[in-house]
Amino acid sequence: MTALLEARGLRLAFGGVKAADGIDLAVMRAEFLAIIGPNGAGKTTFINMVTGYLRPQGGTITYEGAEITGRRPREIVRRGIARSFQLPQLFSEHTVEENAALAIAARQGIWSPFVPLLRPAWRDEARELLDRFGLLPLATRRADALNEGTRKLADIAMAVALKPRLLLMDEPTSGVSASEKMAVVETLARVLREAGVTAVFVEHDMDVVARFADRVAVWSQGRIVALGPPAQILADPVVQREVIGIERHA
Amino acid sequence: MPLPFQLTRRTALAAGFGSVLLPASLSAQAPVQRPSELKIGVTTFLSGPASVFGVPGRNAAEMLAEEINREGGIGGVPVRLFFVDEAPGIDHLVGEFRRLVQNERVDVMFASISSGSCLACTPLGEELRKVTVLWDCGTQRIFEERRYQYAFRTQANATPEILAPLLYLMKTKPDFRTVAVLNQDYAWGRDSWEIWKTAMDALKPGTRVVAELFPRFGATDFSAEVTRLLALRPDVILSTSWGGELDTFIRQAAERRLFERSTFVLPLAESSLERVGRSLPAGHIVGSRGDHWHQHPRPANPQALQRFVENYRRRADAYPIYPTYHMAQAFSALRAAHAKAMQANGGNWPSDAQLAAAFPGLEFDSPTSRMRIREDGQGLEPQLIGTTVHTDRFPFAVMDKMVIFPPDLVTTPAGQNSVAWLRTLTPDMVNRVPDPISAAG
Amino acid sequence: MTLRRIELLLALLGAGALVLAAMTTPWLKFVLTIALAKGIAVLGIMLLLRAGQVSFGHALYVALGAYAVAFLAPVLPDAALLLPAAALTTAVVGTLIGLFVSRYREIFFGMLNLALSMVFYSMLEKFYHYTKGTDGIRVPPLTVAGLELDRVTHEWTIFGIALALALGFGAFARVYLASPMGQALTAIKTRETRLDFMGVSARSVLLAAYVLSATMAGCAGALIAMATRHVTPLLSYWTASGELVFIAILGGAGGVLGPFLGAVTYELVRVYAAATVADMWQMILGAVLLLVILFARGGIWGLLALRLQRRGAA
Amino acid sequence: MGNWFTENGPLLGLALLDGIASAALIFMVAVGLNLVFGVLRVLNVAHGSLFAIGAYAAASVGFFAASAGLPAWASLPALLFAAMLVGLVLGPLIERLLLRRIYDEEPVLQLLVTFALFMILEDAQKLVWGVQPVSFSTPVSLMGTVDVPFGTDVIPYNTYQVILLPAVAVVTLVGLAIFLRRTLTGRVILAVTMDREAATAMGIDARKVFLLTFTFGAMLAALGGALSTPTSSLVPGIGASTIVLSFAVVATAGLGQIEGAALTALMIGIGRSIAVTFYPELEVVVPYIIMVAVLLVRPQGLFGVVETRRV
Repeated sequence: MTALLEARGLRLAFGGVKAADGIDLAVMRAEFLAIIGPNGAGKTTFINMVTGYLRPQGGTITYEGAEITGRRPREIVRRGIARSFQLPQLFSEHTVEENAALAIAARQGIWSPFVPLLRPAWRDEARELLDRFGLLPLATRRADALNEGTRKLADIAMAVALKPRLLLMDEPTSGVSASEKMAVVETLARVLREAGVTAVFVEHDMDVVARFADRVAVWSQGRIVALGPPAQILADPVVQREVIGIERHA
Repeated sequence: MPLPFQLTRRTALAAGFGSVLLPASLSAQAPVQRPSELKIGVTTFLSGPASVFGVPGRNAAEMLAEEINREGGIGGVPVRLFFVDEAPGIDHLVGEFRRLVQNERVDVMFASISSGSCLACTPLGEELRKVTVLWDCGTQRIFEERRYQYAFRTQANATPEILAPLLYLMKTKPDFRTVAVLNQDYAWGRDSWEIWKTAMDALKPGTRVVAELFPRFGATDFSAEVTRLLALRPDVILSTSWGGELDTFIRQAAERRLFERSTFVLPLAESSLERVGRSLPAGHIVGSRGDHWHQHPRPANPQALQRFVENYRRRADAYPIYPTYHMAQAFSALRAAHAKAMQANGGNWPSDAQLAAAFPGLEFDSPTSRMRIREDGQGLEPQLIGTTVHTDRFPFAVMDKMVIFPPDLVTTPAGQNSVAWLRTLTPDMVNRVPDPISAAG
Repeated sequence: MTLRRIELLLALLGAGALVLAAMTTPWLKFVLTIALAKGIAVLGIMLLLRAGQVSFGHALYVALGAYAVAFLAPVLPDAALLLPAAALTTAVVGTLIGLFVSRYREIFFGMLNLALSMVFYSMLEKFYHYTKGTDGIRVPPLTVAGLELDRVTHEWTIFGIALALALGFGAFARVYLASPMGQALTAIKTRETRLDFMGVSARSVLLAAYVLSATMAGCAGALIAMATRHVTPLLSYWTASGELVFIAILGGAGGVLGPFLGAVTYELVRVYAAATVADMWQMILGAVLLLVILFARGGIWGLLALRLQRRGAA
Repeated sequence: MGNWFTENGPLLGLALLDGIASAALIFMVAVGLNLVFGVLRVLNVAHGSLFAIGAYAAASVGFFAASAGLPAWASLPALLFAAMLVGLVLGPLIERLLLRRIYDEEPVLQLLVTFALFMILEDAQKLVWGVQPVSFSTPVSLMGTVDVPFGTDVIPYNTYQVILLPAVAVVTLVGLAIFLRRTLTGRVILAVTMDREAATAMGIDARKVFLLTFTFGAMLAALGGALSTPTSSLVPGIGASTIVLSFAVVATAGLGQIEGAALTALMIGIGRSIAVTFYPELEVVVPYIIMVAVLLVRPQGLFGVVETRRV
């Protein structure tokens, strides 16, 4: 296995707060890597730096052998890195299938002023995608009429529609009800494995982490304090006390 | 309150849609019969800064129409007025012009204060074959660039209105060497400066222009300009500004004693005299865009002028200013032309073409003198210029040492371009300027 | 019948009604030509409104189109050549300015457009020797595709061109709005960051719409110049831009018919207001706008569509 | 270059003086607009109407005071009284009857509501005060002139313009800064400016803050008008030209920034008077050139804060 994404010595501070204090991390092709850690540890900052939303003050990010440090989000997406959001970022005045179709259009080429967005090919693809996420019944519903859990799924579906090789997800299961959570992640994992997508996800639910992650990285105060297979990391007493303990209470 | 408003609006709309449905061709080319009323469309400024002139113009029009109707109308037919606001722009104005001509079927149009409006309306009136009386706009371009059969101007134009003050200055204060100008930055401000500069270069070569200031049209503060003029100390300051801007400029200049350093030439200040009161000091040159002044020293018919002034004061609570006289001239010319056309038509009601044919060479009375319309449609109007003086009779500066310039001295001859004509002037022209008349008691 | 079909039917019916009104009442023909022209400009405004951006300076392009006609008419005295020339001029200028303003949003977008249109307005007055300042420029009589026309035929021809362009631009705008480029405009309004993270340049999407809107405004200006035959700087004053936004809201930004419904209503209300109380037309227009915003937010088209949908449901 | 300065230094000095005087007025109008925009997020076109009505009202109150036999110095408090009156009457009226209904609407609708109001007030003002220019210059005459040396010459300046107006502007700026940062009400206003959602979540009654701010903004607009009355004649259309300039100031300054408004007003005022002195042709476009230049370098305005979109 080779590294798909490699971060070296990433540094970023907001005022006096160190959100990234020398992050070194290699993400392997086709693995599912979970990021855990207390709030404010810099998990989302890492995703923001990789996807170009924030520019690191030091260090480098290499993707598929090319350096992408500090490039703009648009450029990074075009290289095959997509992301989903902690707070779903949907086009609220569009229907769910239009949201998906816009993502497909973004991938296929948006510059066609004469053919409708919901042309048969894209509509079919959008519906097939929504079907895989169990969203087909809601396809013609406006995005702002959905509940939080479905918004979250639609948000991820849009990222998947971009057909990335690397997908970064910020708390994909927050907001999804406890009873549905496992089923949702199950579906998601299947879709990603089928497509051979590498995934990095920030997660607070340790059961989800234990079940789906190939590796777990533990974040604390802008640093990676532990990295390894879930069985080993989740059993570590320090991690249990410092990270998971706080998590449970929070 | 809301109820009558809604009612009038609804009836107006109903009337409008009625006219939409009514086939327009019904009354199109019927033989000319005496109508039940003579309709006059008047375009004037009813909003925006130029309503300073537009509203007095409308007031005068309403007053004159009432007087005419009390006296039995024009040709025995009462007149009715339709007003159009020039402020919204040319597309609205041209649309309203068409509506009045084609829908309301007005008999004659009195067009425009703004020169831009006149330049747009005149060719349209020609196309629609409707007599268009240019009642107030100043641009000399109209009759110099094209000939019209249906358009006539019942007053002078920019060339005599600017040339006369210059000649007056040369006659009364001939020793000036430097001149500065402060004009509003729009067509009139630029045009009038071009006329002055061209004439000055011909009549008094070697005069130095030390500053050309064209503040934004609608400016409310001239402090920086006043500072500049105070520092430059020009012998003469010309400003063809008007309305609120002229008032502001006069006050700011007065507060900062600019009037003590330079002689002002203000060709339009007659319209501001009453408002600025004694802010305007004595000894500066004032014009009135024509032969108008409520204390005119030699009116052709003193009773008529006094009646006009008093009636207007009763109505508007202010002395009449030049647009009101211009409106009176338009009405007077229309009456005279109508009478002439009826006479030529054997006492029958004239057609549009017959009415138009009556205007060239027409003579009519203005509130102060007898005027003539030249063959090219241009009105020949004397120009009255004076020097300010403070008296006990009025709480504002009035004119003294008035010179009434005969129109043939200061008007561009027919068929000639003003700028080209001005270049041919010679310094001895000033010798032909009539002697000043002192204000009566 | 779907709403989209009804829209098409209404467009054709409306066009027919306009022709009928122009036939029966000669002066209305002119007013309706102006209304159609403004409707075309407002259609462009509506594209930008879809992206949540309000241009308070599109009168710049109306005036630019009009002055392009006025300046080129002496050397190119044919409407069939002047119209494309005006469209091209405004498209080029729209691209240059668009490259700059498409970086900005909301008040900054609105105010930069306003500022640029005011700079243009000042230039029209400053370069007095070329533009004749506020006096404006007279447009000489034009031929149409080589034919010399008398006044009435000329008026009909300009009216016809305006109507054809209105229908053409309207149809185009409908297709455009349904396309990915058009749908991405709404996406700019609701969630611009997401577009960025999908690899789409929101700036380019907006720029495309901006250039289109500038071109439409330019065509509108050319039509106004040909109809009024006299152009003045007032065309580019900020209140003229405000008027376009006013019409957009009056008509309703929901469908492509909105701008034309709004423009015809606006012009007629203004004419009747001016005929009833010549010096109070502003107050009446203001009151109408206020009532529309407070009680009929979707504008005239919104009201109409709602009624049609109810009838469809019943 | 050095030569140019020795030659034109005195002129430049005069231009600065004029620039500061006109900046004071620009600031007074723009700061109210900016404050209202910062808090309500409504770009109030009718601010120009409030300016005009304040100006006319000041003239009316001034004339009334004079006819009531009050001494000339009473014309100064009369200006202030007129502005307060206009702000206190029209401000709450407009906020309660109109703006309150549209806070949740799209910005373009909010803007157009104020545009409609502007159109209505423009005609209403004509109904009340007519179209003939109105002027009331007692305060200027009262305060006389100060002579500023210029080479061997002296240039008289109006005390009112070069001393009183800048003083009022500075007092307003400092007073506002203290009010916003040191008092509870001021901090609440500031909190709403910076983050409306967070502020309302903290239990701040946004509606009350809106009413207060708008009334205050209306008073500032009217005060700007009232202060301009003594130096200029009032005619229809003064509101329209004022509002365009104020918009340029707001966009250049950065939303809700009072110090930004002050700095922008200074740049525009001085820029214009320098233009009048040396390049009169440029005077009209100075505010727009400044705005475009500032926004090229700082897209959020001079003092604008980059709004980070949370993702």
